[in-house]
Amino acid sequence: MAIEAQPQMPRVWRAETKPHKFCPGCGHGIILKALGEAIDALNIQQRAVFGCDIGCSLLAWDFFNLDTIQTHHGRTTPVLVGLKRARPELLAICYMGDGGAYAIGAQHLVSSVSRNDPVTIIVANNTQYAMTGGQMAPTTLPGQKTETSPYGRDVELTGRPMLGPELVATIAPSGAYVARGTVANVVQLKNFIQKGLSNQLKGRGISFIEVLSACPTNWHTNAAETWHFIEKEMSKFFPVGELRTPDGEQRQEVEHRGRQP
Amino acid sequence: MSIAFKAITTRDGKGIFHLFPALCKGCGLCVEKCPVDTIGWAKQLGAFGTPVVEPGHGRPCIACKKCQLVCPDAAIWIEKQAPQERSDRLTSNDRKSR
Amino acid sequence: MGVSLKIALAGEGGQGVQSVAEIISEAAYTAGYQALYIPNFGVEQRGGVSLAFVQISREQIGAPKFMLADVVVALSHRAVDRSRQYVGPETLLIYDESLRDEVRSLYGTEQKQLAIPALVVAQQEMHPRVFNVIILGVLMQVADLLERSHVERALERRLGHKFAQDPSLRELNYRALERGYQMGKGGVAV
Amino acid sequence: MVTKPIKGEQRSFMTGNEVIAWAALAAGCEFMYGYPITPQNEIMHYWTRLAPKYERGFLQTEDEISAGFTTIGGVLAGKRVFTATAGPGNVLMQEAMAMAEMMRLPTVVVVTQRGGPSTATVIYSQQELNLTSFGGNGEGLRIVYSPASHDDLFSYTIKAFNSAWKYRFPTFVLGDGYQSKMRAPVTLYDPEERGLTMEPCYPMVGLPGLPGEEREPAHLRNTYNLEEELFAILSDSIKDYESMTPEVVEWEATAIDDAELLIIAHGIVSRAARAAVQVLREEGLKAGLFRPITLRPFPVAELRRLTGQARRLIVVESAYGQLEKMVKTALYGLKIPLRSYLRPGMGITPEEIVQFAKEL
Repeated sequence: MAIEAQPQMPRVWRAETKPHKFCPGCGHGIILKALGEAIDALNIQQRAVFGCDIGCSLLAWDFFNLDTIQTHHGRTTPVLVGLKRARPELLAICYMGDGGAYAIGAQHLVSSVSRNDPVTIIVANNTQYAMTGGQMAPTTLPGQKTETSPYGRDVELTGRPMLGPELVATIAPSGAYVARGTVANVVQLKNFIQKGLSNQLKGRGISFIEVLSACPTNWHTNAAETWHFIEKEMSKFFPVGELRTPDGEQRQEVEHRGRQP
Repeated sequence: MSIAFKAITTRDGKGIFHLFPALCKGCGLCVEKCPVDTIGWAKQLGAFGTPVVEPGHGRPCIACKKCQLVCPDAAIWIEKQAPQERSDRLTSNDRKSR
Repeated sequence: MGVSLKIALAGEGGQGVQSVAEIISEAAYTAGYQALYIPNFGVEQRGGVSLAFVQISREQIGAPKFMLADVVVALSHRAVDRSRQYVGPETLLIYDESLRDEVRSLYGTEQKQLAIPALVVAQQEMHPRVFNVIILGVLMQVADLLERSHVERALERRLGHKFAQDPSLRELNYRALERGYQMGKGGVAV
Repeated sequence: MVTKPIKGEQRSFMTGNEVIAWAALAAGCEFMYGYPITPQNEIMHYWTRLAPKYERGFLQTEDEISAGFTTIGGVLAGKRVFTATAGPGNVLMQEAMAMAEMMRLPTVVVVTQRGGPSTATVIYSQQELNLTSFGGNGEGLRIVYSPASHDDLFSYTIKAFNSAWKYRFPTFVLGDGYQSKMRAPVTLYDPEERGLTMEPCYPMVGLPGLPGEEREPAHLRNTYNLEEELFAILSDSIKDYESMTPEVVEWEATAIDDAELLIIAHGIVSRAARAAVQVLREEGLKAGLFRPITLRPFPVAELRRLTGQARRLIVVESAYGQLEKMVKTALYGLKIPLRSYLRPGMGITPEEIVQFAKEL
């Protein structure tokens, strides 16, 4: 029996490249598991093209049994947008970190959202630049220590944590799906990602899912502290839930307008 | 799946706990998420030469699968054990009181 | 003049310098010449002097711009000054009569010159907007390189869509062209 | 297959930017990605007017970084696609082109050089030779064509697609603002009617068959963990580049057989140089012209061979020694005096070259 038991990896995971290259306790593994299950559930392995960025996300370049393109910093979005424009029948999944999405690639994100490009963007938010050794990112929490904010992030000098999904939800045209999930709630996360991919399948518009993720290596946290940071610290600044759903378009639009000064 | 992973299988409470040492990096996320504290460190070493996890350190497994869900490496598979096959609760309690 | 002609046209934006250059080069092209036209298109194109360089030749044309022109056409105060670098000892300078003083003070009387009262004629006899077509006629008469039919065909191609909207414009433009040819006849041979 | 825009041969009188748009159409290019910058803009203007009539696509991106990377996306999708840029836009686009170089992606970029550095002028220069040939953090494994006329613009834009897809190196048509904006005669044609077969394009992702089961998934990356890994990959690319070179290099020689004074110029400056050679010959000076058409790879062997009996060399360019550097590298060891007429950001006329040559 012991010989027969096999890991319950999503079908689309590539077993040959496991264990994957991410650090112990890294949130990427959890997000990519949720993504893999969503791909399995929608049965889109044949059509999906996975793009990853520079930064830790690049370690996923051989993660899936999916055609995969590892791109440049923050450029995953334009590469897959270019692909999708040329081959609309493909399903484009852009996977990147908060640095790629909100700093160096922010212009691509904003423009892609405003064009309502039919791609699915998944952003792992771990509050810092991980691959480069833990520098401050747009998402770093106030007071959080990083290699470039060694005394804690001073919001007076460096701003407050960037709210990606809120930004996207504000500027996205109708048809967009926007949500923020967390690796602490995998069932919900898979559901969000699946809804995002469905949105692309239905050709309604862009889908954007930020995921509160874990980086024990650069956070210097043990497992208990990791969960505490995600569930108690990050959630103070980054509320989890759906921000835009095409199904609730009317209501959302009204609320949206209501927020205008 | 063209490659096979070897499992360490432990029956505990309502669950059959399959742990794949070749995948387990010993991050401990599952340890903290277990509602019955049954997961703890084993002597066996895993993918990165760090201890892997095993059940039997707390109250019996309730097969909620939270550990499996949060494992970033798909190193845990929980099967629900049929009622008649469940392991002896006392054994688990004994361990806890040890 | 042989079978090679270098023309530099200079005027204010809106005076129609580029249209004239386009019509001439297109006419030369349809007449079987090698032709090349390039506008000066710096940031200056907004609010600066508008310059156009046209070359017509039987031979292959080298660089798109040139140091000295065979003919320089200057249509405004600023254009007289701006086009000076293209005027050599052999260059014919065609300018609107209203600019005589500027031209005299810059070039003296040695330069081959042709002053044309195009502005006045356009204003009094036709419409200020056909000022450039009068200049086109003058230039084509003086250059004596292209048949009138080629010039008219190029004019139609450039302005045909406007003529279609307002047929009276066609008559006006042809009258301006004819007037230009007449005024050119009194001019200096290039 | 997309609808053919040109049947037979069409003589036309138009701007270079329009020629490029027609060339891309004639080549069967299916998509253009672009971002506005002078003097390239009218390529997009013509393309966006013509493209829908021939079932081609266009995407205006948020910047040249994106234009470069969306072009890469189109290439990966297996489409014949291109973009166009100039000056500061070319600087931004180098990031994507470095990735294309690493991943051997057949991108096609038309560069319409303007003055530099930075914003400089929107008019003209030959100052983007270094950038286009060697931009990016790599070795400059690119193909760079330097057209000199509207007919060249048409032919080499078509050829750029073929060379890119045949050899899989990023390919550039290095034009300039003058060529973009000037109106001149051109003959447009359908490449297939001239017996030119367009190199087939093929998708690199989104292939048939279930990845991982019916076929290996395409795992395309531009990152490597080990220096040995990278070195092996680059060595392969360099080998490919060098073996392709004799097939790809193009040059043009005028009045070269008995030339004692050899003028070397590329692009539109070569036209002025050719006119200058004619004048110098009429005046009894044995002048000749060597015009590299490919600047990468550079026709090194051909230049060395043709430099043979020359007693003097003159490099003429609208840049401060960018071509000169390539020429000197190519002619390393030869003891022929070389003088250069360098006019960064300035147009060059035949008269200037004649004067410079006579003063030597």
